[in-house]
Amino acid sequence: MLQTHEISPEVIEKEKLYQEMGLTDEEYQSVKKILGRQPNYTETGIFSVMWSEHCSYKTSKPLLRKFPTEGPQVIQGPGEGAGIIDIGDDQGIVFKIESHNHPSAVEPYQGAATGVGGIIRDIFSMGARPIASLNSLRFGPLTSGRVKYLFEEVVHGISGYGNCVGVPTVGGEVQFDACYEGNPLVNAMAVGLIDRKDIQQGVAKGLGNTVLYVGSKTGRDGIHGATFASEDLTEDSENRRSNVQVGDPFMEKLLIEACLEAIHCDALVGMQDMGAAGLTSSASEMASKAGMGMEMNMNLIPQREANMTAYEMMLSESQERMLLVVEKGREQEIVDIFKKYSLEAVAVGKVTDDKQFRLIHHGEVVCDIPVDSLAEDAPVYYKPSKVPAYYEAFQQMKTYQPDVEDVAETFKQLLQQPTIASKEYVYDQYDSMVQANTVVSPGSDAAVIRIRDYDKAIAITTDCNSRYIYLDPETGGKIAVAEAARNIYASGAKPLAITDGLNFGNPDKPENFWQMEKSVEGMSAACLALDTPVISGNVSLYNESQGQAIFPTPIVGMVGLHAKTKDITTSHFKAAGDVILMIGE
Amino acid sequence: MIVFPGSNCDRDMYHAAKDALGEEAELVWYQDSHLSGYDAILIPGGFSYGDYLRCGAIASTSKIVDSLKREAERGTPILGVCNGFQILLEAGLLPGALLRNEKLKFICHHETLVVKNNQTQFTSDYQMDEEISIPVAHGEGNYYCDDETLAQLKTNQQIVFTYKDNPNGSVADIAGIINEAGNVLGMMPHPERATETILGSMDGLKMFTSLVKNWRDSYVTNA
Amino acid sequence: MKKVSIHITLKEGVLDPEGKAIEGSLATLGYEGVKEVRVGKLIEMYMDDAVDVKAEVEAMCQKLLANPVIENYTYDVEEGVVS
Amino acid sequence: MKKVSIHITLKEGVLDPEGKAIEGSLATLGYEGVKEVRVGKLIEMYMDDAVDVKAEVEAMCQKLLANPVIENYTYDVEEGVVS
Ligand SMILES: Nc1ncnc2c1ncn2[C@@H]1O[C@H](COP(=O)(O)OP(=O)(O)O)[C@@H](O)[C@H]1O
Repeated sequence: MLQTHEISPEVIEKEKLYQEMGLTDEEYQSVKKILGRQPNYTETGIFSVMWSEHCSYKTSKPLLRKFPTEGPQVIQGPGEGAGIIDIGDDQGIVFKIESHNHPSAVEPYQGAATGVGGIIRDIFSMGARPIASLNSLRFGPLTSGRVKYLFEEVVHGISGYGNCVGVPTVGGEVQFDACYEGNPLVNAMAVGLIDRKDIQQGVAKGLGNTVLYVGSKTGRDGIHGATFASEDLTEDSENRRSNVQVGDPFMEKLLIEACLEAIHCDALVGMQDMGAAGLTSSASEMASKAGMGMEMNMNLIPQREANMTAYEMMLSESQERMLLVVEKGREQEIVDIFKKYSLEAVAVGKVTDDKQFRLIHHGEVVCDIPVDSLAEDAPVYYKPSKVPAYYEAFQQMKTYQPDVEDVAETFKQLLQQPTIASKEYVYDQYDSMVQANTVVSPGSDAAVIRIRDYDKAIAITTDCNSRYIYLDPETGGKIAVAEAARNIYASGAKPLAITDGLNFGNPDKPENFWQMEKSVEGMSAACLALDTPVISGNVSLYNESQGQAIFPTPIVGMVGLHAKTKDITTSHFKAAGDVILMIGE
Repeated sequence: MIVFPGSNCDRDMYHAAKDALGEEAELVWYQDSHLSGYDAILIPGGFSYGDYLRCGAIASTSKIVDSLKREAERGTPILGVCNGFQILLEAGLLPGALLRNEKLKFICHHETLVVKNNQTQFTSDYQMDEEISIPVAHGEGNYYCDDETLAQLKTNQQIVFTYKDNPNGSVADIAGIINEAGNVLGMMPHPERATETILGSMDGLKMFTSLVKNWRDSYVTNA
Repeated sequence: MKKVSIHITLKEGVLDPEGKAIEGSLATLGYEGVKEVRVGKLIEMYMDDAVDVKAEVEAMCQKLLANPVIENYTYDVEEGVVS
Repeated sequence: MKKVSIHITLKEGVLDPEGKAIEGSLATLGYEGVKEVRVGKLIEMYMDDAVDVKAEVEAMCQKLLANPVIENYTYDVEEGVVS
């Protein structure tokens, strides 16, 4: 039996192996208390991913609470896969941003591609048809060969995936700065259109209902705890093997169509994508949200590789997978929908009422955890914060007034800066027009997508000038939101709400935490002033290389509404002789 | 309109026919192998089978392509756009092949096309040598054929559209060709994305109006 | 099992921009002695021993794996492989 | 001249969606005995006889031709070829 090779609960505790999985001593002790015993290997892995920053927001939660999240335009605020705003006519716009920084630094093409795939799944798992993507990218200076490679491959990956799934990539931003040299940022935002009646929830309701697994098979992708795996890793197998996640946009396209067909079948109870922490987070969150439990048989999980352990399956980050809960006895109706698209929907478990998260592998119980403890009992940390010395020094400086002698020359030099120069190289590689709704393509201020069959449109933008935020996080945070709003207004739309992608360094350093705190405060103030609540977002911490943090980079993705398509405006000059006005201070 | 797994311009094509043109249209899933009874067959763009192996290759082996070939034989007008063009080539309904764009990058923007043959049932509403603005969006649109085939295409006036500024390296600037019988047209640019003013160009609409007009002339007027 | 490796290459006369780009990058990296880089595909698969490999592989290449307008193919078979 | 053929394949465990799609299509076409289709790249090039082929090819693969994070490579050399 495979499980017998696994490291025993006693050894995990004695040798503190949980630390290598990411749990602190205190966290391990709380796990022991919750279970009333030592967690086994699989359980330790499950707690460590669910209590990671990525899934639990244990460090950022106290900050996120500061964001305004309500307003009459908000249909769904933070808490589900993505947020939803009201655009009238019983329609909603679903959107969210997500980072894929570290995967992109290792394998830029696949890292960026799977980032796009992941955020698009967040959108259609809500029941919405994805109608646009954007991306916000940060790299080191293009003078380095490695940076050039990263830049080209990230763009190539976004285009490879986005074009193939048929979602137009309509906007984004790229900034180059030395602080990103070792740690590029790749944030992707996706936007969907939904009829309010179609809104899905990721819930596992109804005792005895069936849990269906759909999409790609589970491989060992993205499992970093491989050092513990039961098999002996020789150097040779290390060489032959890779844990990098590879995206399959064709599979995703089939999933989009099949899932959007499945939501019209009332046998479907709940649906969620397997994002970070894959099967673990989707299954446990669905059960916890419904106030139920779940039992899954790991032998039934579709597997790409031989001899996978429960630990590996639960922690795998294989892409293009969905988890569905379906009314007992009506599985076939859903299975048939997926079959049409040559996709297999496999029953892997059932909803229980004991609020336990239970996994069976080879007839043995390999995990038995109170499900709420995974989703809700994660610790919350209030990190110390401290004003950085650089900031205090800056406050002492006199305002600098540049002395420009040759305005034309300076202007040309500015335009040559990669950060300022045209980004046509990037967006020409994106299919920005598929779906035939793109009214304003990349190159203007905000992208504009018309809503077919109605005389209305939405405007979308992503913005963040991280230099401003570094210099003064609070003011910089306000500027980021205000800039996004100006872009929306400049396209003729009224701003409705934002999603935020918070990219920072190590929060354990009080100076970094201070930057987070202040920028969130600044953003919140601007959101309140502009009536653009935060409806979704993502946090990416530990963006550092060689101990040096990136500039704080909280990206704002904003959506606005054109009540009439005649209001749509573009930023280019239209005709010789037109009057140019400058407004503002 | 035939929908293959991975087609993604199917709805765009559908709306162009239905909304912009005002005709009846139907999406036909590739597993429904019946194609008879339609007045024209459109094959939309996208990434059938993820463009794996070669664009259009896997789709071209599906059963529905057998009925497509029968319809081509019978003279039914068939228009393949982008991936649809790739499928027609792979199925042998048009001569030549498509290679990766010369600069190896996907390109997406409006291109100026020149109408090189306005005597076809797809292009009769255009003027000869008319310049039209139609979006391209492809990574493998670099048309290739050997010299002999090219000579034939020229002799038979099978080159229907050329690029004014060749964006992808296509032989003889070819953007679209028609078969010898004149009922199967394939092109890389997307006329269905240029059928409404709000989308920036109406220049693609005439392909659809030509098609309808010619169909009416031959079937309704003469009947 | 038999392991079949199919090599698909572009015909002579068909331009290979990817090969050219690689050749250019190699030259930039200082590999000057490299010429005529061409990029093709390698398709590997396992087949049951019972299958008539030659007939099947030829047919698969003709029907699907290679496009005779632009590509040639060759293949090797390794017998007695444990997949 | 020497002719070098470099085979670049995906590492074990890396998902190969293209191989999977081809396998599915072959099955639909009736080739049922085919398993584990994987797609790689074949890069062919000619090199001057003077060059230390082994050292150069290794270096080129590491630096440019293969992505060691997800790919493996092997190569054969044919000597005395007239390009
Ligand atoms: N910076 C943030 N601001 C507001 N909401 C956030 C932020 N980060 C995450 N959220 C919200 O927390 C919830 C969980 O986020 P996440 O775990 O990233 O979602 P999922 O795993 O479903 O993709 C989501 O509703 C998300 O919108």
